[in-house]
Amino acid sequence: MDFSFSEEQLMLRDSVDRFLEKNYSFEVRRAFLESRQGSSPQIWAALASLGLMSLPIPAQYGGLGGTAVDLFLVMEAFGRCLMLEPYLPSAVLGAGLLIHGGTQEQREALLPRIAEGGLRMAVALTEPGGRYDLNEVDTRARQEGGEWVLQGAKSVVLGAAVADLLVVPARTSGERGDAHGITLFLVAPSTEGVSGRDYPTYDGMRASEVALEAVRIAPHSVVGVPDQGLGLLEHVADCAVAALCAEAVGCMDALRHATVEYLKTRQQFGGSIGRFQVLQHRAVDMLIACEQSRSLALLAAVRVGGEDARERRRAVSAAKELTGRAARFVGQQAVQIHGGMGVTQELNISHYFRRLAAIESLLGDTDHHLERFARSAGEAVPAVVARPASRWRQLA
Amino acid sequence: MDFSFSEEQLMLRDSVDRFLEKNYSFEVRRAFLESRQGSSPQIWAALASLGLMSLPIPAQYGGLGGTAVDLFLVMEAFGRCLMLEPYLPSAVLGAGLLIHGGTQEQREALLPRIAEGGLRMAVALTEPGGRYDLNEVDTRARQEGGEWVLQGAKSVVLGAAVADLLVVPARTSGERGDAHGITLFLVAPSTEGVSGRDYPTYDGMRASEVALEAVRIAPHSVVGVPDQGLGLLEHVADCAVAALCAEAVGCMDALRHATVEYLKTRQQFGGSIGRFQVLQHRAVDMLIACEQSRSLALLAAVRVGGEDARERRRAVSAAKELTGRAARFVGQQAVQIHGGMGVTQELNISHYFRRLAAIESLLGDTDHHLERFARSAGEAVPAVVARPASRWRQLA
Amino acid sequence: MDLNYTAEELAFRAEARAFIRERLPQEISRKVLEHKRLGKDDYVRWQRILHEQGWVAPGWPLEHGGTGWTPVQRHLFEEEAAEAGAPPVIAFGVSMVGPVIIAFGSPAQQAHYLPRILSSEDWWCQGYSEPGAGSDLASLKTRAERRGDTYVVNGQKTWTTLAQFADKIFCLVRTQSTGKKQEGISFLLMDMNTPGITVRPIITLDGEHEVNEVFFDDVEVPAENLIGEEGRGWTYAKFLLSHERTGIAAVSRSKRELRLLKQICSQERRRGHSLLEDTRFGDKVARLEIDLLALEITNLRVLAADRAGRPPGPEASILKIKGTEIQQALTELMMEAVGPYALPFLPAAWGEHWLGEAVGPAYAAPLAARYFNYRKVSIYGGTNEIQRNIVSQMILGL
Amino acid sequence: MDLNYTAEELAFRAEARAFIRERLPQEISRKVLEHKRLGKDDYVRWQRILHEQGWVAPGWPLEHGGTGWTPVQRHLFEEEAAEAGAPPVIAFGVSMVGPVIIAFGSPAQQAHYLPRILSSEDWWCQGYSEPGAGSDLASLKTRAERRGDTYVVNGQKTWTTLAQFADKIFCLVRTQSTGKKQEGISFLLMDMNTPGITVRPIITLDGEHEVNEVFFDDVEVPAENLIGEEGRGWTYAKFLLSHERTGIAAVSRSKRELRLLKQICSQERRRGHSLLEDTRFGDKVARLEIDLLALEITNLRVLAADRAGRPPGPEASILKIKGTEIQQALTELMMEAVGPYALPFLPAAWGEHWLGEAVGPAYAAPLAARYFNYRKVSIYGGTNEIQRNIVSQMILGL
Repeated sequence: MDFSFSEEQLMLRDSVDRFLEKNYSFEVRRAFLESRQGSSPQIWAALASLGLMSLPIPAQYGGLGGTAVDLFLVMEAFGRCLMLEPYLPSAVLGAGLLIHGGTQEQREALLPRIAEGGLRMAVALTEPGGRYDLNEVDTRARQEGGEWVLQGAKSVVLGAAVADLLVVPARTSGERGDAHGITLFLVAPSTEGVSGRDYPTYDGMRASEVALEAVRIAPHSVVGVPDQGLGLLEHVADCAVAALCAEAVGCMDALRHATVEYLKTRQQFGGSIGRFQVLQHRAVDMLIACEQSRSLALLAAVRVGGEDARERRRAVSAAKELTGRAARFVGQQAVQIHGGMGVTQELNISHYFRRLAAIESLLGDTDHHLERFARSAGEAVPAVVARPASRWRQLA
Repeated sequence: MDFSFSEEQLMLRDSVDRFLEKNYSFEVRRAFLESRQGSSPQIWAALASLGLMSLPIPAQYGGLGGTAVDLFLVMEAFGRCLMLEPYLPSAVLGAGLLIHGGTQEQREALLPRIAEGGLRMAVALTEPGGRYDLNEVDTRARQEGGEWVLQGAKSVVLGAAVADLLVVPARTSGERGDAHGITLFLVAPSTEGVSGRDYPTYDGMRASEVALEAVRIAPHSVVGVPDQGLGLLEHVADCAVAALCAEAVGCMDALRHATVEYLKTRQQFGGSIGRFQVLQHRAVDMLIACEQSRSLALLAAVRVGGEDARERRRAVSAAKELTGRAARFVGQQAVQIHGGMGVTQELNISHYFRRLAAIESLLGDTDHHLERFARSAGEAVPAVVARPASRWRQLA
Repeated sequence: MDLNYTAEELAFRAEARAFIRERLPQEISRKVLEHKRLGKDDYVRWQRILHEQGWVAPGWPLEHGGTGWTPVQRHLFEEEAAEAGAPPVIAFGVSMVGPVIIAFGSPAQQAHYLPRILSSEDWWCQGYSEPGAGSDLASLKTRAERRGDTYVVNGQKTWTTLAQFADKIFCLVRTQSTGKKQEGISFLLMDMNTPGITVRPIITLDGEHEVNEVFFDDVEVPAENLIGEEGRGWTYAKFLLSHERTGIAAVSRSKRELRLLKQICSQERRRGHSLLEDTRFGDKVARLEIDLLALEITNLRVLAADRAGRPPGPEASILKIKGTEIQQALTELMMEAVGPYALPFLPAAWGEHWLGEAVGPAYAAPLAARYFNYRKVSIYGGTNEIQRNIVSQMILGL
Repeated sequence: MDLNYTAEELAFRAEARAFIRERLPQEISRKVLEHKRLGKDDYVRWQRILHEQGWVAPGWPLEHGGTGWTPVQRHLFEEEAAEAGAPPVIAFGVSMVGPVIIAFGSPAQQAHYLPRILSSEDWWCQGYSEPGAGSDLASLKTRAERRGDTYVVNGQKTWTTLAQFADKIFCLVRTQSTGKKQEGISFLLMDMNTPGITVRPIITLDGEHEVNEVFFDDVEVPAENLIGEEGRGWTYAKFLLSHERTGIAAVSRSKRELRLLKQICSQERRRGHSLLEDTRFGDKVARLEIDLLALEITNLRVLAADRAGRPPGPEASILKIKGTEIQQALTELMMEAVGPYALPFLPAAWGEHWLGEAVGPAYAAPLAARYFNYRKVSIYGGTNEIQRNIVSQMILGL
């Protein structure tokens, strides 16, 4: 049992922190936020040269082979500075699917480019009306003349606006809601029949509605085993949830510190408002919420790197559920304690608040993960099926 | 719209308050509490001479024909003084079943005796394993040689230890859980085959387990329409829930006042603890919880006297749900604020706390009524079926 | 004890309902019901319709243009108006400065200002808060110096709601800086066109422009614009804060929003059934509905006591606390209900002239912004912490 | 970062488990697991078994009879002991007065008292709280007047847990009444058999006799029973309060109780399915389980920091707050789970020699009493309000 970070991890954290402190102040970020794209190619490139894009990627594909605990540190730092770059969809979700389910060819072709920052990915996790359930897939893929033809719609796809490559789950058998019958496809946004609508989300990020109209895809674009994509998708989504929880911890910590600072400096009724016991106790409860979240975010990071799928599910959903509650409490109380200042866009308080609200709902809200946790004791876990090396060729 | 009590109601309240203040101090009550029977025949008789037993009973049967709002005032006063007498099972539940479902003969024979205080009743609402559902009736009644034969077991029957007459719901058709097929029977505890086990409950009241072993009952002992007893039972249980909510309001008010008094007088760190803002705000939240409970307890009292069964259900379950939450909060915080003194039996604080805990669970706990409220929009309400005057004779 | 309305009350309700049904423009009610942004025109248009009927200021004495309604009638009117999607009457004129002018203004002030409020000729805003004086209002610093027949005002106000629309502002200003800080405060009326007044927008977390900073730079205000006596402004301000009771619990609006929440839930599906049938979500809605039902009765109890002639009291703080908690919870549940479709953020979509297509269901578009916007309700008009302090002190005697 | 135990730690756990399995008397563990009342004999019997093994005081230095375990080993032992239903080692001797004697006692005091604590020859109790000095401990009034070689003690202590079993008491007494109130306090050991000491039971809300009042009437105490220096008792008391960290979160016990809660839920049926399958109830259990899982990690994080040599700090208050909230929630859910069968109250049923039949399921009998009893955990050892004050001051600097 050891809760300390390694030398390398501490160095990683230091270098990320140093970079962000210097290059990602609230004012700099605001300029990106108000730009058309909502993020910055320069920052993206800089994050890549810091090695963050290659962090989760195995060494053999040009990566650093980092662990989910390394990722915890990066995401926590991103949470503290409210990073706008779509790191999660590309480096965690997209790369993760390739790492855990891609063919040798796919990995060799794509992972090094992701690691260098040259290729961005996005994963279309949800469909209209499907809420947070990964098995609510109604997009259809049928085989036609040696190709796959995709038809359907995907909703609120994070990072799709700037993605060079999408992963699109589609149904190759069964009905909406079935666990079996989901296959994952690599789809370039430029493919004929793919259209999208980009929009900002309330946390300053971007997402897209994606429509697929008779989109023809080559057979080697399948990631993972046909019909058995759900287990892979769920595994990688769990990695992303763990990362989101780490980001939330960073957000909450920053917000909490700002709030304590405000309590010490804001003068009302002839003294700092930090002398009011009700606000003191609330700040204590915010601290406890943060520390409890940090505990489970760490546990989730460790468990997504482990072998036991049931333990992974359990830890990830526990972390997301508790973090969701904590994020709402900490966010709302930080705004409340800051009073009028808390509701303006001028202070970073409301920016943290909105990002925490988004994290609360992304990849399954609090209720969703509460149910998943409650069920985790009894339910069967869809396996991440290891793809036989040549399987997809047979389909061609 | 008028929230004021009438002259008569204020007089009723004054006379009850005066009596209780004089004759039911905490010390006097403690003596009853520690007695074998756990209550007092003298107090019972005195309550009867105050007219409280006859309050809910129509004038034509020797009663005062009071309303549920009158009952609200009585129960609130009982809550304030933690009345130990089993008034609810007899005057509200037992008498209520006869008033709303009894035959002319039953009413004429029994109601005047209840009004005088000479006859006590108890109603066996629940069965082992049935939790709070009134339709979870597994006790069976079959007809045999012009009589009914009852077989089964009833659990936690309030007031049964001192009751002269029980009302026992039994299944005359259908299966456990069915709404149809429940018939209510008047059963004297002395009838052969009836046995019981009396015990104290944690609030200082008494309850009993009742076993029915081939108990033979005369056909005119049916209350209400055979097979259709559930609607009647539910209606009268709703009246009792409204009364319990009023009692809870009395309890909470007394507890709240005691707590504010303690905040003003208890000295710590060189002053009264009432100067601590956290305790001030908690006292405010206790006040709000009390007032919100009072609002719905009043609404429930008005609605149980009305015609609309759906409105009645909705108001009663809303009141019980909110009162349950309030009772737990107010009870726990009163104990917490009193510190060590709150957990002793020497102060009345813990006595209120325990009675509130009991009220929280009696006749359906908070979850039970939350569900019932949530369902009340859609579900059919079992009707209180008016019994044709001569129906039971035909069965003989 | 009779929780039914009297025949007279029911007749009044029918009258109010008929009037609103007939006169409330559908363009306006649709905006309200669909959480679209309202413009100044919308507010003024509805207020003028109310004024034609003589119903714009029910809280005023009859002789100044009030309605003579009982508290229950006022409540019924609010219920009907909220239900139908009428916009609220902007409070600053009718409910705030109006009653102060009626109670403490000179006959000349009354004759000049009151009719202009009733006719919506003047849009008022409120100059109370300052950057250093939020909850601790009495420590305000904006100075008004008497020079002959003129006050010269310097300083800054903030959180001034809808000042961008305002013709007039009523301000608390410091006319004396010695003695107890409450004592040197005066209540001053100003024209927003006076040279030296600058309005700067504050954009709030929902991206909206609702509040402002207002700067005063050697603003010359005629001394006749002083309300009552110099140095007694704190008394008038307290009168104003305690005056407006009806509607503080926002029960009528919350009932409308609860109905909307249920509509949304009935349309949102989760694994093949509606969200309202989902035990987990349905329980949250039911619990909130119960809280609101209780608040509705609590509110009526306070109103009824009002009619019985008891003075308005700190119970208003209880209504504010519980009312805002419920309003905020409603916005939370609505946002949760629509799942991922709460995320898209297109402020244009709830603007006036939006012709585009919503992302996801149309009702989802403004829900996150509303959740964010409603964080203010537990802050403004005295934070809920201040309200609890008031109840603790005034009701519990702690 | 490695959340798995090391091979050494796992080996230690196996050793602890084997020992407990072999030596913990089943009569005792059954009582613990079924929430029956434990007698003095039960505690002493188990402590003597631990003492034979040298494991009764893991927190003590090796030279005084400690185990030399790491914090993680101590945690693992506690897990195993709790899981198996071992009774807790009574804290007053081993965890409270013992460390004070080790740190501040004279060699003679150490030689006399420590072995008697280890062997359970002396049962200690704690004389801290007084009727007028609860959370504000420093305002205590019990006086000890020095007369030659003797202190004469007069006054009263209260909330003295299990004083009815005690052979010895350690007391905070006032030896000087001028100056700062913390400065005149001394730390005194007494024999409970000394003339002038009277113990009066306090019956708590669960009907149990667990705490007492202790009266001192001209009690003559040898001056050699003073710990350290006169007037420095407050320092020793603070040392004592901050010393004991392990176990404060009660994670191990709560994990055991959570398992029991789930067992109860799986047996309680509602409309044909088990309560664990009931969304409404199952959610409450799941939420609590998540909180407990988080606390388990938080607790281990604090332990790990401990091992890293950092001084014990106010994080203990966080563990206490969250730990007690969880313990109380567990008792609430257990009571709720059994429905109407929580009501019967037969204290004899959880006594030692009960041969009667329970009303309802046997596990239901003690649940309400436990719920009542556990209200104390957020009160004693510094109320949760005091704990929040500590965190606010010591960690947040407010």
